[in-house]
Amino acid sequence: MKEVKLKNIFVQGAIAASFIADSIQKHSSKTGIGGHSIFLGQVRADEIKGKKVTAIEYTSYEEMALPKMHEIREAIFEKYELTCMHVYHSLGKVQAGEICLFVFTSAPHRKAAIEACAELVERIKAELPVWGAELFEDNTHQWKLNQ
Amino acid sequence: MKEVKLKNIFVQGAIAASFIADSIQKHSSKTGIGGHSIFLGQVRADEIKGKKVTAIEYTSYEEMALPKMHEIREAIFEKYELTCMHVYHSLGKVQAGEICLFVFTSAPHRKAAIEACAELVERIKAELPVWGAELFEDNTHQWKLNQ
Amino acid sequence: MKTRVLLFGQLAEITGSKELEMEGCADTAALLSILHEQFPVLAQSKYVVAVNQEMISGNKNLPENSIVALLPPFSGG
Amino acid sequence: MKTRVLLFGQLAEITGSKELEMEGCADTAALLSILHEQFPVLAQSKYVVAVNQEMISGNKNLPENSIVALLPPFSGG
Repeated sequence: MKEVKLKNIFVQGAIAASFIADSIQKHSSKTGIGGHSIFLGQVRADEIKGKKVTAIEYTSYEEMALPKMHEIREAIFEKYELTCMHVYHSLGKVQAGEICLFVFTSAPHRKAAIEACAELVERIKAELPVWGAELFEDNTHQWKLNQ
Repeated sequence: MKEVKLKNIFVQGAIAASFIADSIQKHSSKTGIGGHSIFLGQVRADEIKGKKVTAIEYTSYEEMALPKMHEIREAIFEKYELTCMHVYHSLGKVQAGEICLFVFTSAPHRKAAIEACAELVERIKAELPVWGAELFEDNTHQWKLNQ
Repeated sequence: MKTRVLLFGQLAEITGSKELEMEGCADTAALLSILHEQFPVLAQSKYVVAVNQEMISGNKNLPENSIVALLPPFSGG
Repeated sequence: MKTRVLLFGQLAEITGSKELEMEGCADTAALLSILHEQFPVLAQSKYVVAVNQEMISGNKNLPENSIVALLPPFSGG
């Protein structure tokens, strides 16, 4: 059993734009920061075989996802000169057009912030045990596949 | 004389977090978007020869900057499959800790959004006739140099 | 010897349950073979296996009270 | 023949003015040579030249009412 206090990245439902704004605003006191890079995942209303995706319902194996996120976080902090890093992922239902992933990196110089954010997004998608069910208008669903 | 209607990217003073939130929120109706990439430039309180930067004052040759930005915008739209692209740059005084640049790209898939945003930031810094004077506590200043 | 089995995403739909309790499985190979027999569609599904929150490859002994998780391809973000 | 000269950033500080009006300069070389003589620090400064909002390299003829801009290294963002 690890005794590390794991940061929770999961939030119930969509991530609000106002939450993102608050998160940005909080960094104004960190005057060593020169650049922020933000990635936002938004639920697409894809049309699949004539049926429209209305929402994605996310589930996770949190007991594995949080230690894995901790490991990714440490590796990214090791690799890039960052001031801070924040990750939020939705669980439960997120409607088309709403935000389901918020990745936020800040650094003295833009290059570190931009590269760290891009790498975080790839690792989150590839390595976190999270699953999205694409819900259709007719109450059927299919399991999302990441590209 | 070009008859193209040029979009103004310049805003007076700092870019507010609430403005960024509104900009994000407006995209919730564009349900073809799967990913947003955002870069924010923030004024650093660098210490230079014992003096602290308190703000940057930006000026631009707008009559050249806006056509150049238009050209960059067209090139980026040509190169990446984007849904939309927004750029805002401060003019005048921006205090340390405040946001002076907001670059926002959205696309069906994350790769295009992320790469377009990163390229936009580089081109904006390298090609737009904009100058930043770093203001110190004692009312002296020096001209910023981009890395 | 008891083992808790957790099933996620489409795998939980195949078995009709997010959690199963199994008895007398000494290793993951034994456990999976029983599950595949019981749920043939599971045998054709793509998944990775974690024992006590650690991803494994190949066969792995299962101590008493292990938690085995069957994880279909991730699709977060 | 009149030419408007625009100066930005540190160059405006060197000349003490953001805008100058010059007379009788047939081309950019003639114009810059006069400016360099008047403001020796300008001759040692790094800048690029734009004529009527188009960046130029080398010498360029100046039609009546041209706008010549002297642009020090950009530092936006």
